[in-house]
Amino acid sequence: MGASSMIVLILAGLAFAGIAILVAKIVTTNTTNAQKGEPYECGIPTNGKTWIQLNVGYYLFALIFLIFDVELVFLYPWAVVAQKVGWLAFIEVTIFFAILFFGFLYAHKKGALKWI
Amino acid sequence: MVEEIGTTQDGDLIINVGPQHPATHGVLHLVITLHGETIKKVEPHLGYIHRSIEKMCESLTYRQFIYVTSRMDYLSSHINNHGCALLVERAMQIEVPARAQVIRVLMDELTRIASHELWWGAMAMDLGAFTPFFHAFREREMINEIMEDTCGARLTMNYMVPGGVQEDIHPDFVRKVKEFIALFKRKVDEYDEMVTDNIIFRKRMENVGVISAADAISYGLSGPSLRGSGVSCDVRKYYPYDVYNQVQFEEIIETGGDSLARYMVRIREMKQSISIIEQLLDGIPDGDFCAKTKAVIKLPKGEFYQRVETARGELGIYVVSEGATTPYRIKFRSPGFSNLSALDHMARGSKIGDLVAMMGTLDLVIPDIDR
Amino acid sequence: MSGSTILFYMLAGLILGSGLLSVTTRQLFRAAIYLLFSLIGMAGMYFWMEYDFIAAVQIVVYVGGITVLIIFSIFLTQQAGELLPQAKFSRSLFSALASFCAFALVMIQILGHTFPTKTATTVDPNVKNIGYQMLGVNSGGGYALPFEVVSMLLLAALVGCIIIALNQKPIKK
Amino acid sequence: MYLVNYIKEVLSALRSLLIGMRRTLFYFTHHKEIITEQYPDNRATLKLADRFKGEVVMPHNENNEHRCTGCTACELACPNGTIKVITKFDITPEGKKKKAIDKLVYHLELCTMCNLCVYACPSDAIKMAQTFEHSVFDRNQLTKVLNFPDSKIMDGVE
Amino acid sequence: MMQPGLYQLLFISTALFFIGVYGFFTRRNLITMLMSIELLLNSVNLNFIAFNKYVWADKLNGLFFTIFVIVIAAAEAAVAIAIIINLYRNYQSIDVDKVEEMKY
Amino acid sequence: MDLTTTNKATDNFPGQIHELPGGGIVLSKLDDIINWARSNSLWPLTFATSCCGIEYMSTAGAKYDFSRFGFKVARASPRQADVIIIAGTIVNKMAPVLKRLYDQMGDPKYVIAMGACAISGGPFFYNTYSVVKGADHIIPVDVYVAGCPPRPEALLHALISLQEKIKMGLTKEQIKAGS
Amino acid sequence: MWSISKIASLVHEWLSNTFSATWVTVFEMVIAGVLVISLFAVLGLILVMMERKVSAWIQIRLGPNRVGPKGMFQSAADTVKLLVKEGMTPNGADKLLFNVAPFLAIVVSMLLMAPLAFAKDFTLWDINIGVLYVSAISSVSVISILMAGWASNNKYSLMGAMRSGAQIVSYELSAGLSIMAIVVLTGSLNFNDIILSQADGWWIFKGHLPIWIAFIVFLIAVTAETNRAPFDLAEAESELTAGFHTEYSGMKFALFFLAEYVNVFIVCAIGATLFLGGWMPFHIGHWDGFNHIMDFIPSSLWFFGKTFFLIFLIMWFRWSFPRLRIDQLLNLEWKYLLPISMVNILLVTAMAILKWHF
Amino acid sequence: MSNEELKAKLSELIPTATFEEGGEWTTLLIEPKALMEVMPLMRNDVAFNMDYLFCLTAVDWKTHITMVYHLTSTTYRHNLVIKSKLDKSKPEIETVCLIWRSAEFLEREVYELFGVNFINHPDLRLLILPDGWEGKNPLLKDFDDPINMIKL
Ligand code: SF4
Ligand code: SF4
Ligand code: SF4
Repeated sequence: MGASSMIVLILAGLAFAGIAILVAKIVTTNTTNAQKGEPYECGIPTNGKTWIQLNVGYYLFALIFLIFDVELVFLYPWAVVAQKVGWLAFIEVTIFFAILFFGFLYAHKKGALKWI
Repeated sequence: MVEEIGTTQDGDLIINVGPQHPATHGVLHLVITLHGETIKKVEPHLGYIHRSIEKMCESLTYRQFIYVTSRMDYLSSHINNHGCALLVERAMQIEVPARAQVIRVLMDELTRIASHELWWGAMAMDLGAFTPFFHAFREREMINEIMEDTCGARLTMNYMVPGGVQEDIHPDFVRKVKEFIALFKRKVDEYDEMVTDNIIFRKRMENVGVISAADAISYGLSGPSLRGSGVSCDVRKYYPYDVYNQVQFEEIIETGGDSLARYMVRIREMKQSISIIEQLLDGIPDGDFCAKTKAVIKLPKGEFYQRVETARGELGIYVVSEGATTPYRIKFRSPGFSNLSALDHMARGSKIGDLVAMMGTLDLVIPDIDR
Repeated sequence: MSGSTILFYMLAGLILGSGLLSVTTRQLFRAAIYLLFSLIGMAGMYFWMEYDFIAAVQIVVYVGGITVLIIFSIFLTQQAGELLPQAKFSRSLFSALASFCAFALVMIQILGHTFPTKTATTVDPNVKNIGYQMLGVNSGGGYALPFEVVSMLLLAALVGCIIIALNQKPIKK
Repeated sequence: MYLVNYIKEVLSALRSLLIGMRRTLFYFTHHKEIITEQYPDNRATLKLADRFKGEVVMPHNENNEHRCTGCTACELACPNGTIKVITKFDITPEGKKKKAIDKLVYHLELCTMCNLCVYACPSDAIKMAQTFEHSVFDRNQLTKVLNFPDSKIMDGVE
Repeated sequence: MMQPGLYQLLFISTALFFIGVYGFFTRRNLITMLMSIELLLNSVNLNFIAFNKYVWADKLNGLFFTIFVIVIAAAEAAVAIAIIINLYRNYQSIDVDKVEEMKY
Repeated sequence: MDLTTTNKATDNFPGQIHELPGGGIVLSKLDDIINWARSNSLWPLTFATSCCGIEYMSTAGAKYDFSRFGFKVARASPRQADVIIIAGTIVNKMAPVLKRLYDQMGDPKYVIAMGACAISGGPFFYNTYSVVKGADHIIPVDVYVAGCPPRPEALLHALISLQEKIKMGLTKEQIKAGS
Repeated sequence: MWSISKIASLVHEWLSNTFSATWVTVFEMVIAGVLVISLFAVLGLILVMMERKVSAWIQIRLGPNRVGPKGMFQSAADTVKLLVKEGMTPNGADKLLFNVAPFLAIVVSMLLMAPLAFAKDFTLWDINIGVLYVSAISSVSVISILMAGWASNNKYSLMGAMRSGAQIVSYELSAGLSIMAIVVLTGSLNFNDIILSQADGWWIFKGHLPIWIAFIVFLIAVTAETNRAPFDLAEAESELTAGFHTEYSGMKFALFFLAEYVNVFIVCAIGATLFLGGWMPFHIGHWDGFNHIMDFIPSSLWFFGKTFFLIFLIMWFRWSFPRLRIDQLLNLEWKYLLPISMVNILLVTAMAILKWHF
Repeated sequence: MSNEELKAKLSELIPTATFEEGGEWTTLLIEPKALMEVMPLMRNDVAFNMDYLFCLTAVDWKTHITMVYHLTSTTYRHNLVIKSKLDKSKPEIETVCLIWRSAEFLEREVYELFGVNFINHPDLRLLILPDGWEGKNPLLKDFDDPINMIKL
């Protein structure tokens, strides 16, 4: 079916979720009360901001992932032809990994991979 | 948009855990200050199950107040009852028949196994493994059945009375306990396979919630939690009651002081309990199961303190009597209360996931803490 | 009008619409989400052009990487729940006018220009060809060296980011 | 050396995981180990322990007679006021007034099944029953009168 | 409606470019400015691909340039966000105006 | 359903499986389907305050296994829970929390008061200063199950009674009124 | 022999004979859409039921057995229940994003269905870059979780979302690398090519140790990526109540739930395709007789059989292990899986170049 | 050390010490003011080494409140009870939570249940009772709560 299947799938997904939620909206009865809409925090009123300032640690993970991910993308075309190209490909990827690995080691040494 | 209370200056987050939270085993409310996911401070808020038992006992007679204690630390209800009964007996100088003494100790140890069993399952569940919980209930149900035969209840027994026990043991008791022991010995190895040796589990327990021996003593820890820090403190050894001085058992001590040590203490304690039961089971002496007591019990004027080793540690019952039928003041020194107070000390600097492991290995029973 | 044309205009609408929303909404987090949709639309456009590989790369890097990074940084800078301040009306008017004029200018230029039409030979932009080109197998030079250089660049970025982000010393006023 | 340790670590970790998985697989495949009792289906065969404390009942014989003298010992023994003995005065055949129970009110919703009342009762008038299906939609239904309507005290019970 | 082709693509990319420019001018928040830059880069990418497809289809150079742009966009975003975070931690704000004030 | 029919071991005891002639389930109206679904998919909230909570766990445990009825494993978030089993004492400090939890549950929601404490304060009815004398002072309770603690079968019985109650059908208005 | 592809082509023929070309496309699209939706729903039902039964048996209990014959209708009851349960939106939430998030989750898992080869010659979209497509699309799912977590205005949700954000992005790397091991061997990103390359044996048998390593890494990584225990940190009950969907209820919650299960199915299908030969029957080298017998089992059965085997494996993990702690989880990825799979890629490349595999 | 030895040693160290008879353990009565002299001694003296405070409570005697400290030593296993009478109208005593950490929570409990004020306590807040608890401290003998408390 080709690329149009993507559209079909997107539409199907939307329709599926949409219909389900719509039906739910129609069928359900609900009551309201003052506390219903408040955030749930183990039955205690929440204290303070919910949209908290998080820690740098989270960002570092995303960052390292981004770098690795970009490099990973390069690998796909390489992987497809690696077997045909032979040892040249092997050498290329070794260099590539060496560079990556250096970055990884650096991040590790700096403690960027520690979750806080 | 929202007020600034919850966040402190440097971006710390204050989060409520409990009172309705799966990890708190009841209704403990912890207010945790987090930095990222690292715990900076844990502040327990109690009282969500404070049932004013101490006040209530002031108006209950010495026969009646025992039943309330099974609702305190309901997982070792026999042992609580035992402590109360012992206190009354000591004060009144009642001689307990040998048979009753043995039965009591047997029941105590069975309760201890059942309690540790539940703790094991619940703790594994807190760590995210659901299966052990169900497996733990298999053995626990067997104990419950045995209990039910004899005491008529599964959890809150009210079986021990001043002077002995309420009823004689069920004729099937010995047979069933033997069956249970045979099964349990096989199954306890499975526990190791499923949980103890599991690498994930180990990693989550090792060096988590470390408390040194000195700190543990200072915080008043007791029971397995204190023994996990390498301090010998078993009431059954140092202040033996009933027939505990006639049986051979080893006091389990681990020196790690971390969650794993506390875990291992409990696992090994179960095996010790089995050995105590085995020693006593075949030689239950004949005789009365309850001494004759007066219908109305009046404790002499004075103060009495009785300690027993529950599954969670040292339970102290402190009674001030004015010579009436009801206690003038009664205080339960509950093991959980002191154990909980060490939580903050243990938790600082570790992750939320560790907090769960710590609470698990401290084996908190909240009604016991709040009373 | 064929399906593919409809698709094209839908994608164009998605790209431009969510791009516009992204720069005008006053909620920071939503801006990121609109940006995300714009980027997804862009990937869709690449798919439409049958540059599958680039489309996938677009999603992997932009959606899976950069947007996540941006979202994390939004969380990090505690801005998420607050509305952004409204830009001064004069400024936004001025910027809008300026951008529009420039846009018109460029468009006139483009429309006035005729580009050379398709060359006879076409290289299918599939992964195999990309791979060969990248390793420089068929076509002389190839892009092997540039890719190594780029990976060095990324490494440098990584190191730099870690240094900057982990620098805890506050600068005195 | 570091590398060897690294590999060893990984392998031992995998091994411990596999052991755990073997255990769970054992239970997955051995349905004999399943211990579930299907409660509502096994109602016919379900036999609880004979000492099980389900609720306090007052047995009556076929003549609708019970053994309760109305001495209120149970009421006094009960730690939480579950039992209320409401007495009345019967006229015995000899014309003497005699204390007897009018109603023995029992609050199942308060009862803690502690057995103290049963032990306190001098004439064995009450005992524990093995019933357990106490669920109701209305809390008032849990307050029960233990003596049957028009029941009498058994002869010979003092 | 017009058959989509090079000109339509160029229209989109130009429009997107100037949306980005508009955002860059009006926003004073560093993160939104960064997002505007991402839009700019994207429009450039679209141009590369469009030209590659419609004009120089015998080579993949446009494609490779796009890849490079994406990579560099990633690196740029990473570094920019690192700087933003650092700024935020020092000044408790990522508003350009405020940060500028505080520098002195 | 009144007490007598529940407690008598009649043939059509609520929870038992009835083999219909066709082997299927005969349902007529939409409401029946909805009530059938609701009653067979009651997800409890993990809410246990004290001793009764242990029996509640036993009921979830392997021997009694209330997931047979579709009660599933408990949900930790009240948003996704259907039934709140008040297992244990409710004290004054806990009361607002319980109310809040109940309020935050999505409709329809049901409440089971398990054990003497939840019904009336039970053992802590007299002479205590901190115990709520019955959870129904705080939130409406659908089913009461007596015992201290009720044994797992009793809780199962309560759940089955609740299923029956749901199957009898609550109109939308009744749900609104919070019955 | 009836196979899915045959039916599909028959339907296509019939439609082409009856209607004009445009309508054929439209009808086919509608049919495909309906099919996918029903597959989606059925998969959800089956997987939930399977999960419950597996967990029950491992936990020495019976599991649902009273709703319908042998408890078959349990998950149907759950679905209807969830459908008629109130789906609320908390007050402080960002209403738009709160409601969009489940849609996004569903659409992502829908899209992931496209390149799967359910049977011989039956793929919705035989995309050339199948493998890359999958890893690209699946990286969008993290956005829906972040969105849900952020929009809920709840601390637990936000923390859960952040956790799973970090977790999913991390594990994407090693999942990608382990997939790449197969790509190196087959030289194609297309799923059908990969399957055809296993006509003389599945990679797991042909590929020696490196493929085994890749397989294990893949399993661990996808378990983590789908947020399943032991990596279910995002919804760790004992820590964060219900994680990022704490505030979700009713159908919106159900959609997340469904998406999670369908994602499990999809990753297992991909695993089955890459390592176990997808719909390719069990073939051994040149034993043509044996291979021929194996061909009699329909290809879709092979596919679903393998996929469900992997799903069982993942469920088995879930009910066997405790959960990792968040920092251990990330350590596992960055200190173990990533280096191992990087080295593994080198091994595989060397092996491929030396033609050591069968 | 046995009870007698303890007693002898104690009277040697604290000449003003008075003892209460009748209990099973040595019971030392001290003035609230003297608490901070005696307690560190008990904890740190090598002969006593009372490092484990296992129970801390109070008793309301209507006329006065008595603080009761139960101490034991994990090395010698001897027990000691220390009592101190507090004024009912203004119960106040020095905290011991810097000596035994377990006292922190126990004292908070006594504070809310008996209203004893612990001087220098780092964090004297309500622990068990609901926030904003009004009225009397519940474990006092004259506590009365007609709303919540139903007398049998
Ligand atoms: S069993 Fe206990 S609580 Fe129940 S009525 Fe008898 S004495 Fe009272
Ligand atoms: S039941 Fe027994 S104790 Fe109670 S009033 Fe009757 S005779 Fe007396
Ligand atoms: S009813 Fe009994 S068992 Fe249940 S919580 Fe109350 S005291 Fe505990």
